[in-house]
Amino acid sequence: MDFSLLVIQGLNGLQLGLLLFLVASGLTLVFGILDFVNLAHGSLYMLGAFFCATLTYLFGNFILALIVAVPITGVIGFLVERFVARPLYARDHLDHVLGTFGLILVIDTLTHLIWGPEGLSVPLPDWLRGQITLWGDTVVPTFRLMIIGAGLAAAAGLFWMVNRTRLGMLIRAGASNRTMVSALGIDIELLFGLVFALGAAMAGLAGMLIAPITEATIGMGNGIIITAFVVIIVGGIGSIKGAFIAALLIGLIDTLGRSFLDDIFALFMSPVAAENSAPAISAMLIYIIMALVLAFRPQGLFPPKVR
Amino acid sequence: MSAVLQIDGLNKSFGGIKATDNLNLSVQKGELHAVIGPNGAGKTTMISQLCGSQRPDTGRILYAGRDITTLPPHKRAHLGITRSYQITSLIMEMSVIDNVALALQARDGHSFRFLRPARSLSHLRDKAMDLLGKVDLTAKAEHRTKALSHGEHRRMEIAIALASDAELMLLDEPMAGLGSHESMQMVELLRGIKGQHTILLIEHDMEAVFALADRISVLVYGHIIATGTPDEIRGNEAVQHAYLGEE
Amino acid sequence: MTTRGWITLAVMALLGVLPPLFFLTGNPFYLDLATRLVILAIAAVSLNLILGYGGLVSFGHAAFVGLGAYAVGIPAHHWLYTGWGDWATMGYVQLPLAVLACAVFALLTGLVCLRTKGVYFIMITMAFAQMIYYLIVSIEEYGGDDGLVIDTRSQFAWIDLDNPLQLFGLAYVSLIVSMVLVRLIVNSRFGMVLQGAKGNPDRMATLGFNVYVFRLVAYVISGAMAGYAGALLGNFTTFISPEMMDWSRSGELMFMVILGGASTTVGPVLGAVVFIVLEEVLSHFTIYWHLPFGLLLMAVVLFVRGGLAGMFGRKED
Amino acid sequence: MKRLMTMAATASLLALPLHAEPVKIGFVTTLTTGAAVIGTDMQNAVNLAMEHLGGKAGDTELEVIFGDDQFAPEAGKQVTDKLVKQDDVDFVAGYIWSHVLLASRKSVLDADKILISANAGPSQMAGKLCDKNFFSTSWQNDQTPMAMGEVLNRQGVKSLYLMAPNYAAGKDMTAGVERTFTGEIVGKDLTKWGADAQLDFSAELAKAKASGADGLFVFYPGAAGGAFVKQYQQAGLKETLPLYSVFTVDAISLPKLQSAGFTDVIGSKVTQEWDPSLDNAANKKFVTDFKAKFGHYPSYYGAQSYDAIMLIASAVEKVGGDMSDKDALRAALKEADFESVRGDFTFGNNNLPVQNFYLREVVEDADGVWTTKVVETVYENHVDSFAAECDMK
Repeated sequence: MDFSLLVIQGLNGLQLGLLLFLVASGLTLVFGILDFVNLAHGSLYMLGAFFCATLTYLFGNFILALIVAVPITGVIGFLVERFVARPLYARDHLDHVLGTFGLILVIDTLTHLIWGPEGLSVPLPDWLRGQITLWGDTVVPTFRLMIIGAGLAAAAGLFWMVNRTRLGMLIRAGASNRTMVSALGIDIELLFGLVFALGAAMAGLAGMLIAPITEATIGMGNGIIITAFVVIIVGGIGSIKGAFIAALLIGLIDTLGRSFLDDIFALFMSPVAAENSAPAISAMLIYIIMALVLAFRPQGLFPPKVR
Repeated sequence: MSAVLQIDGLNKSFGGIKATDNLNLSVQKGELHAVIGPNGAGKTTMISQLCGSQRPDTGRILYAGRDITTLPPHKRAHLGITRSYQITSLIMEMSVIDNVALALQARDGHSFRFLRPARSLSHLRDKAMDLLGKVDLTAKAEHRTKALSHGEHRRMEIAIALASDAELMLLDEPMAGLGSHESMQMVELLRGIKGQHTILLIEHDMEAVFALADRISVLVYGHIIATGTPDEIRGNEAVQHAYLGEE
Repeated sequence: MTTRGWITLAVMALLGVLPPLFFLTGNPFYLDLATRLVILAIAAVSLNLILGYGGLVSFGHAAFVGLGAYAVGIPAHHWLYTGWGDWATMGYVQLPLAVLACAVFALLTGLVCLRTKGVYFIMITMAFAQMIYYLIVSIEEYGGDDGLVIDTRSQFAWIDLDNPLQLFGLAYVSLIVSMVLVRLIVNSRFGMVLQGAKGNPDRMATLGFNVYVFRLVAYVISGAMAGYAGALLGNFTTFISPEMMDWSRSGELMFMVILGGASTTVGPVLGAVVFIVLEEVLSHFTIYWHLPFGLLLMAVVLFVRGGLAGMFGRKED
Repeated sequence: MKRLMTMAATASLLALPLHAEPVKIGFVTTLTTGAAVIGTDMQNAVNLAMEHLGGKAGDTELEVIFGDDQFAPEAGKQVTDKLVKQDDVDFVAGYIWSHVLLASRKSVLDADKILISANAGPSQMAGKLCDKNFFSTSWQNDQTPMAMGEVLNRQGVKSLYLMAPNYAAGKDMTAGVERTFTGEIVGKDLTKWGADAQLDFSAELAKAKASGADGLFVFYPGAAGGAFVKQYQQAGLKETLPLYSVFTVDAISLPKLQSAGFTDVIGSKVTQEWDPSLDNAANKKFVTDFKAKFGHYPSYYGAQSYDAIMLIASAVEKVGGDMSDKDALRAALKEADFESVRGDFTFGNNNLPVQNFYLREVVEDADGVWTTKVVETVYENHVDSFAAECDMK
């Protein structure tokens, strides 16, 4: 393996990690503050992609569509909080899992009914279609760099909001102590709704960023949601910092595993067996990591300070 | 007299707040030793460390001469330590008698039995009924625990503590939230079992404490400031200043 | 007898009588449907032991079912292709193998999983299920992603599993045995501790019970039972794919238990009946059947507390 | 008396075709999940075939019952069981996916029904697991990539990187190109497939580029095809790593690629056994009517499904709607006496077609719609490599 390939795979891993972070950040906020397990968070990721695709065709401009679609996804998140999540807050996690499992089926089928089974592709403006040369023959697609840039910007914005603003202060306080926030006389229901909407918007943004690469497809959220759960469990529920570090870690491990594991396996097994087992083993890696983390730190890498 | 429980230099902090601060205490065999102190003095934290659900940062806990500082709760129970909870901590979904029978079952040590119905075991059921009789709950034996009143829950706690037939009973505010009549019932109940077990009683109700206790320790900010007979404590200036004065 | 008791009896009687009738009146497909239903009900009953009575929300139960099925498929595969002896197709070998493999898997994963609590437990059980999923996918020999066709059903001297009626009979009797077994276990001294630990683990610890060990034993029993159900499922479908272990399958099993009523004897069976019948009926009318199905699932969670069995009479067990 | 009975018997024999039950065809394909886009195309083609037949094979009514495999082998097997046992169909046709077909195979054949693949062609079922009741109107998986390997040899490609999904057909496809390609295979990636298939190929594309291969061979059917081609273009690999694909750039992915403006795909070359531009009467009718009815070009999935229905109709007509004599029915099927959209249609010993494979190129048609046209014939009357392993004559 040469250095240039390693750098490119590192960037690919970073891109995947940032997308995972966008999905996981909302999940971990909702989980940490509202103590709500939202399996349907992936459906918001998918809806973001479909909204963005439709709007791109409508406006003829991907960036404009993105800017409009993010708040729309937020509103959908707000509605999901109001009508599905809120009645379930008082219940246990099991009811959350089942209720939102039902919601996944509903949203997936509605998407099928509205947009058809074939999915939507998202055309990119010309300036995003090309490639950028880093050095020599090391080139990366422009759009993937944009994903990295947008992902980093969103992460920075989220960190700024959580650490520097009043809303963020409340969110942090809520993550460690719910009763305290309500004791402060804050409209806790509105705060919860906003947190949910924020999480939905972040997940939607992730869906919008990936759609020009993979298309908006039905069920695209169901694969990423499980990985996002792994991220927040490894990172520690409720911890944005933990989610960020775990997302990058898992993005890199997944990508590097897919890239280099078959070569490594080929060292001690037949090339055919290595080709066949490497993809599955690299898919297994993230679960192995999660099990290891939980075995030694049952509350994740960065557990919230007080619960 | 020998010390059943010996606590040496116990410390426990939560994020900068010292809940237990160099705590030393010794409880003699057979005595009813009460610990009093203002709210937030660290009484419940102390009990949690004694029964093993929390670990001290530093310090030692000796039970019957043996170091139990790092032992898990169920092992301490096997050695003869039991506790009641300040906030009622029963198994609400189960019936009253099932709660007590479980405590008896814990003591008789045959719990990996998979097929024979537990409720048909007369040695457990009869003994449980006896204990419920002691706390005046016979009539409610088959009721679901959830359906009982607060006072009845407190009495169940005592029945369960008795069921484990422990050498050392840690009672965490058994009078909490009781009306005056119920409190009197509880005092009588405790007076009846006093002497049969070593009891470490944590209680707010001063009347009850001074009526029951052989010795009293005063806990302030995680630290014992005085230990003595009820009369000694009544006359202790530091106690009056730090604690009784505030009342 | 309580209302619940009558319902249990009625459900089991209908389940025992109707499917053979369907078969004899020329509707063999409905017997198949019932066989699948009964087998999944066994898995749901086993999940109920830890989820309902033990309060342990396992999100990876489908892994046991899948493993159990592979315990039938793998020996049968070797018998056909790599010349293993006839013993490899014997039911007396395959079924105990399924139970044993799942018990061992439950023991090993339970040791780790049960260290965690709440949602961490939900997720780590799912993680182990996913690991097994990908492990099977990676084994080319057993079909990987494509799955494994089971060419020969388990061989028994006294019963022919190729006969759909006899296969149903075995599944049905197994279901009854598993229900009785779980009922005995939860009412035993062991079961009292398990239920006590669900209600108040701290209290159980101060009473002197090592809650961890009790839960681990329950987890192993439950996994082994699910493995048995898996072995039956393999025999029924004569095909096994990693898809059977997907997390959504675990979710379906959970749904059955909750829909029917957790910590009741008949709940999981009732849940399996409603689930399978609804799936069949709705998918008959429209390919968009997931929509009403999902709405129903949400409605059950939001409005029907205690599941269907909870609607009839007080919880008595 | 005896005469009367004979007369009655004759009368009932004559009456039989008129009152006979309709012949039922179960058609299993993917109608939900993202892959439903393929299933819908097949469903449309089947409905068109039924329309062209007037719902009848000779005097016998035909009835088609569709089943959804949900893109999963287990679900596919279940729906097949239902068609066989409950609906009591006489034929089960369809099957996009090799693993679904392999899982469902036993259910149909054990019941002594006829199984017809309209797409999937796993190697096992062409060879060792061939069956007198199994027919195919598509191909064996290896054949199309073999043709591609041949093309690569002719074009002087020296080294090749392979990518395909990790399932039965993916493995067959890579095996197929390796069978005929004489250059060096410098790398191979099998990616996760199924309902939550891997669709971001960044890591694999980077590896492929770093391998320094002369060309990239891929197989990504359905929605994954469009996603792959886009990322290929975004990565700017057209000059350094030319793309050679099978079952990836087709009538399913082209409309979406066109709407998203991926012009790089124009001129790319693929191999296939059928093309909308094939010059025969049946094909002209099929393509014209399909376009008129559904507004876009049919895919080969549709063409093969159309052929499957036409094949069934020809056999049903030959046996006069009598499904009880299986030997006669099988013989009638084997004759394949129908107007195929591929022109002449003959079966080999393993009941798979012996047919031509063409090199086709992506072009813009007169209306500005992206489609394909035949460039050359790579194989004539090609017999698949597993036919020899089949015991049937």
